[in-house]
Amino acid sequence: MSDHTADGLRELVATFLRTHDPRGDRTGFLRARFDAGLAWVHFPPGRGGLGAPAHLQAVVDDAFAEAGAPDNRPRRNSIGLGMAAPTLLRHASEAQCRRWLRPLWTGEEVWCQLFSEPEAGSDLASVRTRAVPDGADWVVDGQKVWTSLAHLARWAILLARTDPDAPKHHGLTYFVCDMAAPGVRVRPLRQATGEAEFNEVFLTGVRIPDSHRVGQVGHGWAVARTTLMNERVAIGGRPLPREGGMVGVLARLWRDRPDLRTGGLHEEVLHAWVRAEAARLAALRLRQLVAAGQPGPEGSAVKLSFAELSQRISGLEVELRGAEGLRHDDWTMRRPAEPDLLGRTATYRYLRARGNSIEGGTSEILRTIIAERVLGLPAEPRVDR
Amino acid sequence: MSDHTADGLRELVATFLRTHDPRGDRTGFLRARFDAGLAWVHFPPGRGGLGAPAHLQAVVDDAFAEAGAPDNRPRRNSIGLGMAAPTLLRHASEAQCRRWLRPLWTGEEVWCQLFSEPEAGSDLASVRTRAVPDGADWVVDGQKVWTSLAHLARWAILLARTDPDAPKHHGLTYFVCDMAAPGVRVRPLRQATGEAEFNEVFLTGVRIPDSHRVGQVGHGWAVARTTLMNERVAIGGRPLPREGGMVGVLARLWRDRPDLRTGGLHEEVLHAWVRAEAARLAALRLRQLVAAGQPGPEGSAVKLSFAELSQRISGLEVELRGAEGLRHDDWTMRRPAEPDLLGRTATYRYLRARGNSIEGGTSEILRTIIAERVLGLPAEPRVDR
Amino acid sequence: MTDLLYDSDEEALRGSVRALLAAHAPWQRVLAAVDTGEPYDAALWRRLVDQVGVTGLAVPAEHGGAGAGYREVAVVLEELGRAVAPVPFLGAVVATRALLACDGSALLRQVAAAERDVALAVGFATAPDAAFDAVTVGPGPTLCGRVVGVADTAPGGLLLVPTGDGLYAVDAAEPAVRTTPVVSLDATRPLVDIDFTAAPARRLATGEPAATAVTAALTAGAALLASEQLGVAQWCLDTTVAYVRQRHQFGRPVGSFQAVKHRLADLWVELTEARAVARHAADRLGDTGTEAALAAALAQAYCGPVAVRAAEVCVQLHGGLGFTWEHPAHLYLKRAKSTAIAFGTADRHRAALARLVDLPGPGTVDGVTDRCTGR
Amino acid sequence: MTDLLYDSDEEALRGSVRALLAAHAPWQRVLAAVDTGEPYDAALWRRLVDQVGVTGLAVPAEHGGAGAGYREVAVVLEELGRAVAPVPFLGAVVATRALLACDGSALLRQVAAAERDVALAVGFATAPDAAFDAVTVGPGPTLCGRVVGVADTAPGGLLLVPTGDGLYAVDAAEPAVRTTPVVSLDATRPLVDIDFTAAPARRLATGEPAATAVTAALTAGAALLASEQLGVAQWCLDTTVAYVRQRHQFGRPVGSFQAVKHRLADLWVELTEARAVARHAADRLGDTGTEAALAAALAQAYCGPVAVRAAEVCVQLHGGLGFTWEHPAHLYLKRAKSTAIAFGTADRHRAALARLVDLPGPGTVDGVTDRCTGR
Repeated sequence: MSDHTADGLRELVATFLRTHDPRGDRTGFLRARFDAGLAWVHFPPGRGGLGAPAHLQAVVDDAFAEAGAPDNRPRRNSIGLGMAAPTLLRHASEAQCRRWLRPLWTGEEVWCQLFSEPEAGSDLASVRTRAVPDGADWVVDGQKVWTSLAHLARWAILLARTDPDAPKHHGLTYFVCDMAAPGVRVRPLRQATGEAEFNEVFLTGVRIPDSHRVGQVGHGWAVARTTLMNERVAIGGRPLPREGGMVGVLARLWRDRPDLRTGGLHEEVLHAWVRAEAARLAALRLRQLVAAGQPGPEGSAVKLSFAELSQRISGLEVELRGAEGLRHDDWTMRRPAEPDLLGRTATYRYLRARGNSIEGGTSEILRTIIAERVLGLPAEPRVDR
Repeated sequence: MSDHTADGLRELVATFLRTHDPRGDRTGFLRARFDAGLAWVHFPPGRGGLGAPAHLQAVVDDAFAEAGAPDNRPRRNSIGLGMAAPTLLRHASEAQCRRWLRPLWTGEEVWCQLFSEPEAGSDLASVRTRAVPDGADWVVDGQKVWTSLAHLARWAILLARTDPDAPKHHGLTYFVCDMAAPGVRVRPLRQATGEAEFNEVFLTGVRIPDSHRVGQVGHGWAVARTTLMNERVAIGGRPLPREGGMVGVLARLWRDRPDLRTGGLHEEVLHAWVRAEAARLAALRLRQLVAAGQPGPEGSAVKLSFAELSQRISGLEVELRGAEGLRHDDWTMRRPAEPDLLGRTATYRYLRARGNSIEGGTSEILRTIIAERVLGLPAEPRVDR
Repeated sequence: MTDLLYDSDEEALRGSVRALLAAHAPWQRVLAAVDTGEPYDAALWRRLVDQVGVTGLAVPAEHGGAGAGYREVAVVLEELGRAVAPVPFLGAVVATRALLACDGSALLRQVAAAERDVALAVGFATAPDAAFDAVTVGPGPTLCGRVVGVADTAPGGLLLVPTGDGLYAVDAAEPAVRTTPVVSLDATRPLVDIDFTAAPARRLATGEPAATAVTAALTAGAALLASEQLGVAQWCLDTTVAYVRQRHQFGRPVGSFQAVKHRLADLWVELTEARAVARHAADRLGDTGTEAALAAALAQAYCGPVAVRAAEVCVQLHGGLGFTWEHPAHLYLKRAKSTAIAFGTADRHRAALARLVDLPGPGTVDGVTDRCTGR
Repeated sequence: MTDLLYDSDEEALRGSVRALLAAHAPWQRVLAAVDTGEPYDAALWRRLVDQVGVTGLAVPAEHGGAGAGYREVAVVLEELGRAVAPVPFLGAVVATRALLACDGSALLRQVAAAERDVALAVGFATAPDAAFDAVTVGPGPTLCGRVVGVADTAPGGLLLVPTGDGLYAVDAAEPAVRTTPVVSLDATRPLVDIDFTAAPARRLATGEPAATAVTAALTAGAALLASEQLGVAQWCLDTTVAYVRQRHQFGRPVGSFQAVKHRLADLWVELTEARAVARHAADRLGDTGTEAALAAALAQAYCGPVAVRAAEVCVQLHGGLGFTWEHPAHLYLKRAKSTAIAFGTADRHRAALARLVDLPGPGTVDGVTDRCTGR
């Protein structure tokens, strides 16, 4: 199919742009782009895509960006785009996809994720939130935590226990929860940085129609694995240029401030630079593998290294700043949609980076996954099944 | 008891020296010193000691050294003095102690240890060497490994399985094996350094009289724990002065060879120096605790740090030497009684140091012991009892 | 020989400080104070002064102190670190050390009796080998200049101000002294910037004696801070051990997972060494000569990073909980990271050690070329 | 953009080299050769030359080579590292790179066809930015001097000798060339010291072109060595994983213990990055300008330490077995540690990076004082 080449796609975008003004109504433009299959080209036709290879998305995005077209503010709806959408695509019904995918992609409806619970932690399958059938509805009670975007979200993907007597991985069901429904209470969760990116969500007698169930009853863990797999894949953004991430902040500071330099910190800066550049090349190689249709497990390595590097580099920056490193900008509680890693002080970066090895799968869990799934090492003796 | 003060002991030594010529017959002198209770003063009277506090041993050793008296060549019989003797003292019969302790201490009889087996590794309690009763004897068959001094030793402490049907920690018995007995074959075990400090020992139908059994049948693990505990206690030698160990070799090289210095290696040398000095002070604090009658678990920390530091420092020395670090002295097989850590090349130190985190309990086993016995963390689920 | 243990008096002192802090400075109270913007706990400070006499501990009896010593001060700091207690004790000890070195007898008596708070007006990040040119001396004498990031100042307290030509005492209440609060990384230890605009001052010492007094004070700060860091690290280890023993995941206590156990075992080893290093530094402060400087540099080269690692492990092994504002782990993380800069970063102290133990850096970049020719 | 993957030709090349090494250079044979004191395997080298054509891989077709490139050379080196194969390939590649840069056309053809072995007569530890003054040029020209620790020389081979004023070719068989074997840490890569006593030489280049040729050769060595290191590290990881899967302790596979799993996971992450770095370095060797130098410096700053760690982990997780002479782990440990020095240690390459990416060190020791005054 000729559409499935870079040139074919560029041509499709050009055709689309001839009949749709990129400077006109934002929502209308995005809806039309979705309907034309130019939203996520690897999705099937009718669901915002063309069934094209995923790596060609960049071609389409570039062409739209060149034309000055509006984007769908992807960072404001990262859970929806990165995790909910691929899960819906794989497990939801036709009607569900029709209802949810378009406003999700256009950004009209923001999504959040109700998986984590205070007691569950890394052991996600041990969720205690209950969903009990009641007529055509389910009634949900429980508490979720670490929910980013909950205060902005219209919908949530929700994992709840529907059979408390089944083995822990088999009693779960996957739902889409209306965040505007009665009984949903969102409370900001303040973190070490002083701000509250995340929320606690209390669910009290929340009614979810059975039509909002995704996948079969009791198959929630399988559906959730699709979500989690997508969480762990390093997606989004372009390949970073050299010094593109936090190491760039450090390198520029080093260049701009000869007064801060010492021989000892010089070595640490160089070590950090080397590790960051190695991690960047590994991420680039991962992209090349994906683009060549040979996706490998290197995404786990990328996430592990990112967490370690962001922590090490920000910690080093605080020390390099010396007296300035003792000063913070502001402890008052804020409600950012996403962390402002490059805009605030080094101390903010340092504190926020501590979360990188916890959120989206702790570094410990990632190492175990690598050891078992990549290296084929045997699982530990399990006592919980 | 007035003997049990430093002054009292100095007086005892002085009295002893008036009737025993320190320049005379070496063996005779050492035997007499043993009989006078001045061998290991914390052993009971009649077994080479006086029942005095252990930390006063240094006073006695100093006094003999000042007088130019011969020592018992402790490094040549480290297993006997450090591990066999305390075990015999605690678990052996009166007759056994009478037979073995004096020639052990005087160095007339060297001892070795037959615990490790190729299959057992860190899991010492899983030894397979069998001892089967036959009249007043036991007949022993099996293979032991990592036996230092086996080629020089007259006696061995031996752990063997006497009940293959009992749970693994309960089927073991502890013996003293005559290394000159028929059926004992010693084969050098060459190691990465090219030399053979250790041996494999093959036991084929070796007869051990029941009178050489230490402790009850089936209680071998409890007896062996005394041996292992003593292995892990950092004994011997005087407190190190600053730069007393391998770090001193590195520091002197750095001072003597300005041509080798780089900024990067400077930082690594300083890091190593700091860590070595911290470890030295921790070892010193451990001694002070022991001397104050408050022995703590810090010995495990000392062994862990020693292994890590000796590896790191020797590795750094090889790099610092650069082109010289590519050169070794000799790969021919030697049979040293102990490693020559300070006399040979940096490459030798580097290779030999790899063994420090394996021999006498791997660093992994030590960390687990610290976590469970010092920090009180729960054991892992066990599948082998 | 250096004595690295705690004697019974020291253990008794630890007991009373710990009891006082447990009763009056639980972490919930410390955290609440952070949110009010009034981080220092004046009532707690008063109790420590009145009931334990902390300000006089290292002041000789002839100057009205308890004549104990820095080993005891270090024990108090271990406990204050363990509680991230918001009191200006460390600053008081440092300033008092400067007074001791330059014969401020009358002032000393006031300070020992805690009639006046006192602080050394230098940035908290200042290392013992720093130079001082931020404040200049005018006629009067009066002082002009700006010192930023000063810890442990009190509104009506006394400021000891090092300048290029001497050490001066200034009353912080003077109108010519303006104090501006800083948003500090460690909110339990507030910092201020201080502007002197022709502030009337009293000269305490000049030339070499002044420089010696300031160096001695900062050396004491670096040496003793190690005990605070040890206390911080010990709390982090203890709290994490307790948490992973009771927290279950995958049907097991988290503390039964080997990777968790080994990480905590490694941390315990580091703490074992940090304790020896910190005790050594406190013990050597009585010495003259380079031994005190060497022990202090070692202490900050070693103990600062240990405290930071301990706090980072504490946050990590508490999972999401350790990242919340409601859990005290972040207070310890911020305290640890701040102290890693206070009195000079570890790399700076390693550089000091290089001078003290004769391990010089490469002379020139070209000096290293030879080794690569294989000659 | 840099291509970090392996194409199908490269995978095919890997397959044939691996098969050849599996058949003719199992580790038992390598270890046995070490004990004979004849470490290089001439028969194996002949097979690689004849069957795979390794010496011509990076030589353009017009000079009689295969005209492949350094990406292919890197793949061969991965496999040679994986087998700790005792053949002088790396040295040949490096010397050939020097010939390519200074128009040694006739020599190139001989070398590409493997009619002559060739080596660059510099110490194996020599970094790309080194200076050369060990050998001086006399009339004739003739060479005098001593070069120590040279790798990959062959008895009848050609030596390319950098001197202060140019690059010279000398026949190693000349009586005025004396070659003394060295006991090398890595016995699978013998080193020699070479004395030139008025050895007749042929000038290949002088001045800037000579310096450029030698730098290009050493840069290629540093860049390509990373692939050998990657191969060493990969063997260590694979072998250790296989071992801990089958070795049981405490009734469980050792590989089921979490601390073991996490250590190997970390090592796998490092290898994932080392592979990208090594591919990048091989890919950039075609560039002119600083990109090749930068990629080579990065490669040695990163991959050398990874290989050493991999070998150290391999020894450790094999327990006592990994420490014995009879197990091949020590061959890899010695290879890894030696390569961490070859073409310059990691710290030296970090210093090179500092220049290449503009991250200069502190100008003077005093230049850093200011930060500690808090200003």
